[in-house]
Amino acid sequence: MDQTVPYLIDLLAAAILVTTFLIVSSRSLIFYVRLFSLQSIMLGAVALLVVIGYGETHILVSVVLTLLVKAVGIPIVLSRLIDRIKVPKEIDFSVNTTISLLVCGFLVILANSVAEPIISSRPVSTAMVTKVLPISISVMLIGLFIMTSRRKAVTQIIGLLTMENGVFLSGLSITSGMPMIVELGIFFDILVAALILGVFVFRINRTFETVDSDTLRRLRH
Amino acid sequence: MDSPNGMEKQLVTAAIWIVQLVAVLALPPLVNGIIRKSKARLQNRVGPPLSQSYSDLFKLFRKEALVSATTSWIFRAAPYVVFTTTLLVATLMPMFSPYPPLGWMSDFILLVYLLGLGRFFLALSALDAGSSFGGLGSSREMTIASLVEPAMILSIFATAASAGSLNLNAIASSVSPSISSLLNPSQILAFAGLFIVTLAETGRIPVDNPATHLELTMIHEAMILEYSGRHLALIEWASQIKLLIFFSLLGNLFIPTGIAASVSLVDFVTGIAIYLVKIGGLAVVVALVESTNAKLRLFRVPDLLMVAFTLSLLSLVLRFLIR
Amino acid sequence: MLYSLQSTNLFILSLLAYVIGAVLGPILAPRKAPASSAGRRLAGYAVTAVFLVSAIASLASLVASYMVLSSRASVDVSPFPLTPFGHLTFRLDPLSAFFLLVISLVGFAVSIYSLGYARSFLFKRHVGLLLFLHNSFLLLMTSVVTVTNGVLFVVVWEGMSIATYFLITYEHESQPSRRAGFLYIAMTHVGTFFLILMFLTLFSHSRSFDFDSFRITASAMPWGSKTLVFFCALIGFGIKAGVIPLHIWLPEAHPAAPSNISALMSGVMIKTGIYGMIRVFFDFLGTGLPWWGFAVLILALGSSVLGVLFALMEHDLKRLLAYHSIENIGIILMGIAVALIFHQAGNDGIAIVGLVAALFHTLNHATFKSLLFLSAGSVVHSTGTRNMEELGGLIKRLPYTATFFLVGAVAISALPPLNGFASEWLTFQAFFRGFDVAELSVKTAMPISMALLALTSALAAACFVKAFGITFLGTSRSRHVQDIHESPWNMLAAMGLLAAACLFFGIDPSLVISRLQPVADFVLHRNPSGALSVDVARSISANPTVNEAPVLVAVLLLGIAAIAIVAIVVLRGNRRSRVVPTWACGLEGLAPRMQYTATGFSKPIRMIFSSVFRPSREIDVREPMSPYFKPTIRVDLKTEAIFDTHVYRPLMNSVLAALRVLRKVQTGHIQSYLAYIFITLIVLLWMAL
Amino acid sequence: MSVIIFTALLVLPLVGAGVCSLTRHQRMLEGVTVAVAGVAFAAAVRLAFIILAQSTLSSRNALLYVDALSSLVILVVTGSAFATALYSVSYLRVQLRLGAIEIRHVRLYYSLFNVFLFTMMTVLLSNNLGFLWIGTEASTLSTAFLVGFYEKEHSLEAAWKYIVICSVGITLALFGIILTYYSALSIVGGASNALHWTVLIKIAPRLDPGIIKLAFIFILVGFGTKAGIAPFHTWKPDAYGEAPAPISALMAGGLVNVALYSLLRFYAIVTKTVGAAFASHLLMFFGLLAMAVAVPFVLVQKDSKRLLAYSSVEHVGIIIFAVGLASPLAYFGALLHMINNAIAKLILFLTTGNLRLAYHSKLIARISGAIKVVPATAVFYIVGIFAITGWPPFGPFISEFTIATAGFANGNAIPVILFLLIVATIFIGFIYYGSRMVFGEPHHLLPPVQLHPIVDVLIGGLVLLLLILGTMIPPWLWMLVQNAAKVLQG
Repeated sequence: MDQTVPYLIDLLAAAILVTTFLIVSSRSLIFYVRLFSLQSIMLGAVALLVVIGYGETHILVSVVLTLLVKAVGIPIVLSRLIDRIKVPKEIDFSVNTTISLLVCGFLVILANSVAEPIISSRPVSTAMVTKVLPISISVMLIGLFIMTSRRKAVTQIIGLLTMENGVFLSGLSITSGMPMIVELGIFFDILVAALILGVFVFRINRTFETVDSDTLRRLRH
Repeated sequence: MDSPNGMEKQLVTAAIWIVQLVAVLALPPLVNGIIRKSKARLQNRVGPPLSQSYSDLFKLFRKEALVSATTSWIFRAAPYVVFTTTLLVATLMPMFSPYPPLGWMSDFILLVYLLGLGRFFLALSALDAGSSFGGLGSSREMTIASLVEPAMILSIFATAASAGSLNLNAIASSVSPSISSLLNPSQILAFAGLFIVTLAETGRIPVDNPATHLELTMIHEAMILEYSGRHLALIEWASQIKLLIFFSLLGNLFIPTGIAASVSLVDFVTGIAIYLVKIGGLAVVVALVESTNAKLRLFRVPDLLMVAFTLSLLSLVLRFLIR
Repeated sequence: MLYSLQSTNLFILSLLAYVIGAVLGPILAPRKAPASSAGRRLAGYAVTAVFLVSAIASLASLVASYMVLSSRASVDVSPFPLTPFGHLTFRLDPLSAFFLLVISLVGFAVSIYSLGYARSFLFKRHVGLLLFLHNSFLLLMTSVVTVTNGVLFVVVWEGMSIATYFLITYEHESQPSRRAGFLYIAMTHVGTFFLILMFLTLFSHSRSFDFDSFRITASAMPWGSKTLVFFCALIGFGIKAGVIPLHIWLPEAHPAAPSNISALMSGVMIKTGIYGMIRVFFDFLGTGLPWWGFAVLILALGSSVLGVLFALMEHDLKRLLAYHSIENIGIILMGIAVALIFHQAGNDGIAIVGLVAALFHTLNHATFKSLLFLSAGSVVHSTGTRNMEELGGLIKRLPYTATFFLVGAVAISALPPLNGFASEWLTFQAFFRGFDVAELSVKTAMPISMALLALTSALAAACFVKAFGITFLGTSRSRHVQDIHESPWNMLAAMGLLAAACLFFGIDPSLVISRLQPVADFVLHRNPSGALSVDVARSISANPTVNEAPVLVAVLLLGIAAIAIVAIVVLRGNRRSRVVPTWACGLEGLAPRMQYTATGFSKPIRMIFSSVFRPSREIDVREPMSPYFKPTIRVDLKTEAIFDTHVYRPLMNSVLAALRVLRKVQTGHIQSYLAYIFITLIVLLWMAL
Repeated sequence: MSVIIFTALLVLPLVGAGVCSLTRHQRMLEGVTVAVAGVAFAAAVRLAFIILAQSTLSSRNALLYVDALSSLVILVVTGSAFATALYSVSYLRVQLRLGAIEIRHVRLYYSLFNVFLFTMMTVLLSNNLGFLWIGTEASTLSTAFLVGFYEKEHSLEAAWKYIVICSVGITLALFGIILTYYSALSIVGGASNALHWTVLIKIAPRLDPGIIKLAFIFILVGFGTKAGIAPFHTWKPDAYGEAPAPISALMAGGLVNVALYSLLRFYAIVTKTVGAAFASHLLMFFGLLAMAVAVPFVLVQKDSKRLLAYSSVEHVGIIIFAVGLASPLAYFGALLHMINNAIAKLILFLTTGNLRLAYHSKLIARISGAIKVVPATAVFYIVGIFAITGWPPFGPFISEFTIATAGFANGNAIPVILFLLIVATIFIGFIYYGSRMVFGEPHHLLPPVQLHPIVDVLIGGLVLLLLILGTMIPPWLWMLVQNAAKVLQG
């Protein structure tokens, strides 16, 4: 088989990880959204490469959906939202950047160890599995970490979507995606989730006049 | 212990019972007289004649009884209950005969609680008139009684345990009248314990003063303040009998010499004589104690009873645990 | 054969009658007063009818249990075919029959009493509910002592607790009732936790919840399991029985319930704890470790002495009685402790004396305590207050109630010739006999226990002089005592019945003892026909003091009283009495407020045992215009409930403080919630590596 | 027959949702919803009997599959849905009358109610674990607006937390499913049925243990979040507390069991692949943790609905713990408890809803003397408290006792002691607050509340049901639960 495709996939996967790290260290909301968009485009590219390189044609739908929904649709919705709610475009951290990056480094190591048994389980492990799987797990964990360490409601949406990107990447890497109908369902769900989350951010902003989740602390105990 | 069989023995038993009944009715005023006389002598007074207590009782019986308007039937019944229970205990006690008529009934616990029944009613009657003194006396009497009872049970425990029975008759007949048993340290300690109990239970100095007229220090007298006439006579008589009961306990359990060994007339008469000597002696000792001690404050009395309790416990320890 | 058949039928009849009563009650008793007077009268009849049904039920089971006790054979009753726990069988073995007898006797009296008592609630409170709970309570108690399966036992045990809970909170508008209910249900639930644990431990060895299988396997369990079972039973049943220090619910709960129910609770329900202990300690576990008996003995002594001391400090008539229940449970446990100690040591002779003493006192306490509660109920019913300081002189207005209370008071003070004495005497004997044969280590415990028992009963006498004297004697202390009437005949009849029982059991205890001996034999797994040891023979059978003496004592008491009266006549004593006012130290007359109070009465004891009570007082003098004339003086006297202030409250406070800290977990920050997920995931992954 | 049943369960709610979103007619909305839930429930009962007779039922293309386990949960979920649909009628009418909501809210409510039912049915009926995941996520999404129904600050906050936390969880679960798929692919090849439960359970012993272990961790965290196992339960008190009472009830009685169901499916695979110990220890630990976490919040609580939410956390813990005990008896107890807990939770949430209507508050301190204000509700509430805390003669006692017995029988004495201790402690909190609300005098005069008479009948029926389950479980249900337990054993 042509070695270019796996090589490109590896490269893109690494780039996805880099964008994730950039998200972690970023301070501007808009930049956040753009990075996420970039990440999604690269994800779509990975999927496309899988189609080309491995002949998994059913993923083509995913490619289109990823590009449409994640790379274009959701970023647009989020940017609109950010404009509408007129929040300070700075991001509040509850954990500072240095420590965040350290934690993320640790997460990457953990992801590698977690991926280890999965990789070794297959007698002939493809390059894609060996390289991409750890990256996808890292992206997923970092996405979760972003959610726990950022205060703005919008950043949590992006964290969640990053997580999902990670999961999707892992799906691509080890199983070349799910059966198509399942894939469709998952995409639909994610789209709806993003929309609903957006609606809630909007409503929260309207009601509380802020999207800082620190004010969302009336319900305790 | 069992009643003798045969017609003759039953007759003898009946006779003995009658003698004992008469004795416990007749003796107590005398004992009271002896104490009063000895006290007087110890204080360099002439004192009333020995018959004075009899005359007092007789006089009281002749007088009209005053009954408070606030009282109920409890007030009237109490003297009879007190007198009856006390007298019953006295007739069940071992005194001077080997075959006391109802000897098998002279269970120590029963006797203690029979006395308790009398006290219960007396204490109630004191509350019946609605005067503060009655309540005061009643409260103190019941308090002291509750502290006395454990000491009392414990004081005869050692002796009872060696006899293997709580039956006073059995205990009395099991104590061997030898010097070694008399001067046994355990016996002496137990005797001391029971002696203190006796003082407390019969309302003698240093626990109570039977002759006091200072209301605030009274215990027994405060309770019977409202009584007069025959009611008072019965109560006074009963308390004299009670003293005799405790003297008999002290005398017969710890100095068992003198309880007749058989039913023969000689033994019987000797028994009575020795018994009288013992009782007389104890009366003098009590008089001595009363003359040389002051009455304790009410809240010192528990300490004294604690002493009695400890003495009894020590006697038990000496007898059974350290051999 | 015919014999057992009859008792079976009677037992089923009684169960059915309880069920019918429970169902009919809420249906027949209207909540609101019917408009017509005929309707109201009809409602009254309905209530009476339902209580009569419960009375019939109790009577039936009374007879059934008596038959079983006499025939000394166990009877199985299986009225219902199938339940999720398997076959539902009630068994009347001697032990169950005895407790059933106690329950039914009191149940009968209380049902009769309630005929009159509940009428006063009609249309004011939900009498239908009372009828339902009353019948269910009796039914469940009956079941508790007769079921033969661990799960079922827990079910009926919990059912009994629920029924009692709603009875305690029957007058739920009052804050103390609610508090008492909460305390009760919380404590009893903790108890159930231990009971379930106990049954599960037994189950893990026998692989079945049947009592029969426990009986076979439990005695052969390893000591660890046995001790666990013992410990769980002691706590689980101890809470229900009100053993100090597990008693705190009892003095709150018993007074809160309506008085007829207080009588059932105090007289009978706490005995189910005793039943459980006997069942588990002897019937299941067989022999124990030497220290078990001592543990029980220490609890017993503590409960009896502290129980009576706390009772002395109470001015609330029903609370006072409730504390006395704790005391009497202590006395019952003394017998059980003796039985445990000597059964373990292999001396069954003395064990039987102890056990019989415990059982006998159970019966006696049931009769006199319910008598006392019923007569206290009569007092509360007519005066509307439980506070003794507001009562006084009731003997003139409630002569019968007063007399019945007096009977109960004499009985509970263990004075001859009533029944309290008979069983305490037996307990004394058990200790005394125990001393004879015990090893050195046990020896010291016996006389000290005896002394403490003597202390307890003497203090009880003091307490009841106070309770009776302050409540019924003297003059009335408040307006509560103005216009009051004696209770109706049915309430008096119930009290009379119990009073007669007190007298009967006291005068002829041998009758009871001869029927209790087979129970003890059964419990200790002895051959009933086997000869008793010499000690037992001397203590129970052949000892005339308890067999014949009481009758004689009674006769002699009467005889000598006659002698006294005759003597007065013969001595030509003056038989005239003149009615005069009480001497008032020369003042114009005595005011009721000059009388001794309950607080004053107990002062010497409060001072002597101040280390237990830690009394404190605050004196508040208002407007001292001149040092000699003080217009109002207010004295607040407090005694500490030591277990409450030094054990339970600190414990509860520290638990609550800890919980408040733990509650910080729910921060309200979504980030921290996500962090929980994140960290858990990381840790799990880390551990899975 | 199977077509009719699948239609009634799956298609009908979807149709109902469509109809509801189109009409503004109140009676129509109510009628359609109640009818849909009622028919679904009837179908579920019928389904249960079919399953008893022939043990499984699947659609022709094997996308839908029902066995005893799913049939049992379907029964519980549709039953809860039917009860809450009935209750919603009264609840929303009162709120509409009080002006707390408008008709558009009512329409939204009933539409989403139907969607919610549909999503849950998707989870329960699909054979494909991928659809199971989709249904689960969709159920979160459909309930988000129901949780935030009142559009007040509190409800928005609750909904936000609910949706974010559950989405995170479910995303993690997706990774777990992908891992499982990956593991299965290597055995069945590229077949599209590699995610079918029927296939997976068959090949489970041959799956790679390492991967399945990892997958289970993600699944546990994921569906655990959805079910509300500590420490992923944090959304629960907020969501249950702020949602309208019938929705809280349906979530506690239905949704929780759906999430647990998913978890149990994977549990069955894991035990077959890696042996019982791994999953069983995890479940026991998290079960006890969930129970323990509830303790401080039940003992110290101000809000009557949050009290119930924490109780839900506790009971999910109980079920998880019971499954962790890993014996047939324990599985039986766990599944029985699922039913009992659902009914008890319905009773409690619905009565609390009544109390809220009567007192205009869900704060415990504001509610007192309920027995005088709403007698029937108060009685049901206190009975519900005794039932949920494991008192006989109600169902939960039987199931909890079974669980404890199972634990003692297979040597897990210490965990069971902890379990019993926590159950006992929880009761103390419940009765403390319960008696405060039910007994005493009302603080102030309250305007009478007009509840639909059907409400008391409904809740009374539920109480009766719980009583029946506690005294004489119907044999067919017994069999069904037993068969479901067999599914867990694989």
